[in-house]
Amino acid sequence: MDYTEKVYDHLKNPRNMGKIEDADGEGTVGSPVCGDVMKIYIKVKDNIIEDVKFETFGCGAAIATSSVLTELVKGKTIEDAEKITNKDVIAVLGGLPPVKMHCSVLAESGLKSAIADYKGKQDNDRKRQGG
Amino acid sequence: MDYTEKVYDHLKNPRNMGKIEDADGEGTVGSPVCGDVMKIYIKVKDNIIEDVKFETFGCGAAIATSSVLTELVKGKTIEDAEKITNKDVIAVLGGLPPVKMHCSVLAESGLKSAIADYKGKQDNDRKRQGG
Amino acid sequence: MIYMDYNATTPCDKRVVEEMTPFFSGRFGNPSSIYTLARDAYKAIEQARGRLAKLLDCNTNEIFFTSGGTEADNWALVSSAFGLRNKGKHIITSSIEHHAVLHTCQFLEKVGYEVLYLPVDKYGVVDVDVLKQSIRNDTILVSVMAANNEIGTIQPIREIADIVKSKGVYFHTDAVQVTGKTPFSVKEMGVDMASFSCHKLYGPKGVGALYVRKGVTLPPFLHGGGQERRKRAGTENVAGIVGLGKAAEIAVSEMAEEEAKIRALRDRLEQGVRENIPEIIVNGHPEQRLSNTLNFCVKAVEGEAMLLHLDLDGICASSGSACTSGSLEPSHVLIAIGIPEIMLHSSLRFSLGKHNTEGDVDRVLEALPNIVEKLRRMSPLWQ
Amino acid sequence: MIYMDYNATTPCDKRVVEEMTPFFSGRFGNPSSIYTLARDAYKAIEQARGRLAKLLDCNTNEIFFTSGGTEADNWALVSSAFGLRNKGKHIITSSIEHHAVLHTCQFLEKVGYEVLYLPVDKYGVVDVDVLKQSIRNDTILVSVMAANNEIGTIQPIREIADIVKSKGVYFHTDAVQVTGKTPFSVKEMGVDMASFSCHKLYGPKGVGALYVRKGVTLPPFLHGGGQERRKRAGTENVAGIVGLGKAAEIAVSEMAEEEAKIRALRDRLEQGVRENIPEIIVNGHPEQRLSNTLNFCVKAVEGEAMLLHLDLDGICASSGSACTSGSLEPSHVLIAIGIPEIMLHSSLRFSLGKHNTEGDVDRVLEALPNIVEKLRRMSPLWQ
Ligand SMILES: Cc1ncc(COP(=O)(O)O)c(C=O)c1O
Ligand SMILES: Cc1ncc(COP(=O)(O)O)c(C=O)c1O
Ligand code: FES
Ligand code: FES
Repeated sequence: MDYTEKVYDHLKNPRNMGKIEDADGEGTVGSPVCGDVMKIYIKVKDNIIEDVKFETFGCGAAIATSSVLTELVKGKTIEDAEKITNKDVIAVLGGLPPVKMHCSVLAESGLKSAIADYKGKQDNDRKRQGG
Repeated sequence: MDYTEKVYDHLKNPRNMGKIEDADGEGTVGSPVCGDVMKIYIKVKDNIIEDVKFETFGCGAAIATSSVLTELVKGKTIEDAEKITNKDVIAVLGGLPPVKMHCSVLAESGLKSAIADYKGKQDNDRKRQGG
Repeated sequence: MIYMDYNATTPCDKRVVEEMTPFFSGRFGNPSSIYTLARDAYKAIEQARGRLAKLLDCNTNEIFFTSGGTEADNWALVSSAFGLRNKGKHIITSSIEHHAVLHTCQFLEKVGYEVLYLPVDKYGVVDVDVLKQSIRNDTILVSVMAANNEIGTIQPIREIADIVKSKGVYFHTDAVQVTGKTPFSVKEMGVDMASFSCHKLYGPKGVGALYVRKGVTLPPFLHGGGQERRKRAGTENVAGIVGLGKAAEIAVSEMAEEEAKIRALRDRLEQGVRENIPEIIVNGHPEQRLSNTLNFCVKAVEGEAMLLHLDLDGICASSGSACTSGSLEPSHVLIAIGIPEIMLHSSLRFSLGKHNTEGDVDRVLEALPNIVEKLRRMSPLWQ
Repeated sequence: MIYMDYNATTPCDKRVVEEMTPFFSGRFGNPSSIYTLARDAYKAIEQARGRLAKLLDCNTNEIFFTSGGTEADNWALVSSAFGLRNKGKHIITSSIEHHAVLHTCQFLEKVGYEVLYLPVDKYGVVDVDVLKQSIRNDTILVSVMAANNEIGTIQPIREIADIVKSKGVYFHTDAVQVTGKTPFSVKEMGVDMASFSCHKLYGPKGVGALYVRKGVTLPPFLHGGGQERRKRAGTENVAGIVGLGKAAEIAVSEMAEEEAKIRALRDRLEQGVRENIPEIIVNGHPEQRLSNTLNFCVKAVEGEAMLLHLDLDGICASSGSACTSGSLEPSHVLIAIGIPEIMLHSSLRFSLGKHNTEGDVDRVLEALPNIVEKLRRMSPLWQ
C-alpha cells in the first residue's frame, strides 16, 4: 500500500476541517463499526457553496479525500458541486492504493447527502413561505 | 553425510587391494545392481591368514571397510578372524554415517564367505586324501 | 526513526548478518552434496540446529527448519489433519490465533474437517473449561498460541498441554511471538509441536522452524528431496538457517537482561499513555502479557490515521498485526476479547525491542497525545 | 577448488549479495506494515517482481514468490489437485521429474488421486504420443519439467503445452533448471504455471517463485496473512526476493554470452572424457540438452567412489541430483532412459557455470582418468 505525497499533504494539513454551526446543509455517512464516519457541512448563498467543512473518523484515504472534496466544492454552484465524483477527488490526489478506492466514495456520498439536506430545507422554507 | 579422516585415508591408500591368483579361499558378496560388489581373497598357512586382498565396486564406505578388514585379518588365525564383526571395522574407522552403516556388513560377509570357501576346500582335500 | 513494531519484525542483529554472509558466495555448497564444500554447509546447519535446540530446550533431532512461522503452522495443522484423518476430523484452536493458524483451519473446514474456535476472556486468555469439555473421541489436534501477537496475552500453555495430552490428543502451539522474548521450554511446557519464526528474534525473514517432539508422527508437508531427515524437502536456506542459529544463541545469553530492560520501557510508555491520553482502553492481560507489548484503543480516532501521523513523526507502530494493516477488517482478536464495536477501528500497538531507549519512549509520549488531539478535533465521534 | 556442480547450486553473484545486504539490518521493515520503512521493503519486492517478470517474459502480477523450487512445485500440484477435485482426479507427469514433483505426486496418490508417469525415450524426451492418448475427461493437470537436472535433456514444452491446452487442461512445468541458463519465455511456451528457484541462478537458497498465468485459478497452498495478493501467506523473505530480482536482472543481460562460453567448455570436457576414458556412456539428448550439463556412466566404477576421489583432488561434481547423493537408490532418471542395471550406480554429472575456465576443464581431464583407472583396478567388475 502506498499513498501519494498529496495524500500525506492533506493528512498533515487538512483543509476546511471542522464544524459549521449554522450550516445550511449537513450530511453524515458511514458508521464507526465499519471504521469510517464522515460529516460534511455546507453554507450556501445564492446557490453557491460559500463555505464547506468536514469531520472525518477514518483512514488516511478518508481524511485526504474529504479534505480534497471540500477544496473542490468551495465556490461552486450546487449543480456543479453535484457533478463532482470520487474520480475527480482521486485525480487530485494522484491516485489511491487499490484497497483504498472505496474510501473515496465516502466523500462523494457525504457531499451528496449534505446537498440533499440543504435542498430539503429549502423546500421546507419555500413551503413555509406558502409556495 | 560425513566420513571420518580415517575413511579418506583408506580411500586414498587402500591396503591390500587386488587379487590373489592362487587364493586358498575366495568370497564374493553383493551385486552390481545394488551398487556394491566385494571380493575377498585369503591365503592361509597353518591355520593363519598369511595374506588377504580385496576388490570392491562400491561407495566410499564399502572401499574403506574392505581395506580396514584386510588389515584386521592379516596374521590372525581362522578362528580369530571369524570373530571380527562390522563393529570392529567401524571402530577402526572412527564411525560411519548412519546411512552407510549397512555397507560395513558387506566386508564382514565377504570375509565369512571367503573363510567358508577355504574350509570347504579343506574338507574336499581331506576327503580326497581319504579322510 | 523510532521503531516500536518489533512484533511485526525485527532488524537483524549485526552478529547474525556477519555469520550469515559467508554462506552466500563463499561457503555456498548444497548441503546434500558429497564434497567438502557441501559438507561444510551441512555442518553449519547442524550447528544452527544445536543452537536453536538450546533456546527451545529440546533435542536437535526434534527441530525441522522451515521457510518461516507460517509454513510451520501450516505444516503442523495440515499434515496432522491428513495424517490422522482415519482417527477423526475434529480440531480445536482458539479464536485469537494468528491468521497462519486461523486461515489454515478455514482451509481444513473446506476440505471436510470440523474446527472449534475456543472463546477467550476479556484479557484474551483461553477458556480452559470449555477446552476440557470440547475434546472428543475424534479430536485429533489442539492448537493454541503461546502468546498473542496483537495484545501480547500469554496462554497457560502448560495447563492446556496437560489437559490435551491426558486425552491422548496432539497439542501444537504457535510460539512465534514468545520465542526470544521470554524463556520458553518446549519440554517443560509439554507440547508436541511448536512453531517459530526467525525474523521476530533479530534474524532474517523467510526462515523458521517446527519443533516436533520425538514420538510424534507428522507426515511431511513439502514433498521432494530428502532434506531435514526426509521431513521437509527443498534445498535448505543455509544462510538463513545459520542466521537463525546465531539469533538463537544470542537470545539464550542476552534474553533475560533485554527482557527486564524492555519491560521497564514498555511500562513507562504504558503509564505515560494512560496519563496523557484520556479515554483509552488498554488491551491484553495486565500481567500475563509479553513484556514488550502495549496495545490500546483510542476513543473516536481511527487506527490508520494515527499510524500515518506517527510515521510522519518518524515513529513506526502498528494498529494490530502487520498482515491486517492493509486490510479493512477489524481485528478478530479485539472482537474476541469483547472490545465494543465502536472502538474496533481505534487500536494502536507499540511493541518494543532491544534497540529502544528511554528517549524513544519519551518522544512517543510527546508526539502521540498531539496526534490524538488533532484527530479527535477532526472526528465526528468526539464531543 | 574447481566447482562443476552448478545444477546442484550456484554461488551468489557478488552484485546479488550487495543488493540484498541492506535489507537485513537497515531496510528491515515488514512489507505489510504501513510506515515508510515498511513501504520501502514493499517497493523493493515489487521491483524484484518486475525484474523476474522480464526474465520470464510475463506480467508482474503473474509472479508469486515462494521459499524455493520445491514449494513452487508442491503448490502448483497440490493446490491444483485440491482446487479441481470436483472436475477430476487424474494427473499426468513424466517419469523423470525432480523429486519435488514425483514425491508430491506420490502424496496425491495416497490421498486418492491417480497419476500417470509418462515414459521417455533413451534420450529422456517425453513420449508425446502417449501423452496425447492419455489425457482423459477427468485429467486436471499435466506437469512436465522444462529441463532435467540430472541429464540436462530439454523437453518440447511448446508442443506439449499445445496438446495439453487444446484439451482444456492446466499445464505446469518445473522450469527450475532452465531458468537463467537459456532463454525461456513462459508466454511463448504457453504454459499455465511454472516453477523457479533462485539458487540455481547465482542467487540465495530458500527463495523461488511460481508463475501463474492470468486467468488460471490456483488456490493458496500456504494459508495465513494477506501477502502476495492473498495467494501465498508468510512474511516475505525480503532480502532473498531482492536477491532473486537482481539475479534475474543479471541473467537477462548476461545469459546469452555466458551460455555460449559455458557450452564451449562443456563440449571440451565431453570430448576429453570420451577420448580419455574408455567404456563410458554419455546420457541425455545429444542436442536438446542444457548447454552446461554432462552426465555419463563409467563402466565398473561406483559413482560415490569417483566423487570422493574428485573431492580429494579439489573437484566438486555429482553423481546425479544433489538430493539423492546421500541416498542409496539408483537414479530414477537413468532407469527411465533405460541404462543397464549394472551401470546404474556408475554415473557422474558435471554441470558447469559462469566461473569455470578452460583451465578447470583441463584439470578435470587430468584428474578423472587416473581416478577411474585406480578404481577400475580395484573393481571386481573390471577385466
Ligand atoms: C503469532 C504468529 N504466528 C505466525 C506468524 C507468521 O510467521 P512468518 O511471518 O514467519 O510467516 C507470525 C508473524 O508474522 C506471528 O506473529
Ligand atoms: C528440476 C528441479 N526442480 C526443483 C528443484 C527444487 O528446488 P529448490 O531446491 O529450490 O527447492 C530442483 C533443485 O533442487 C531442481 O533441479
Ligand atoms: S475509510 Fe474505511 S478504509 Fe478508508
Ligand atoms: S556399499 Fe552400497 S552404499 Fe555403500
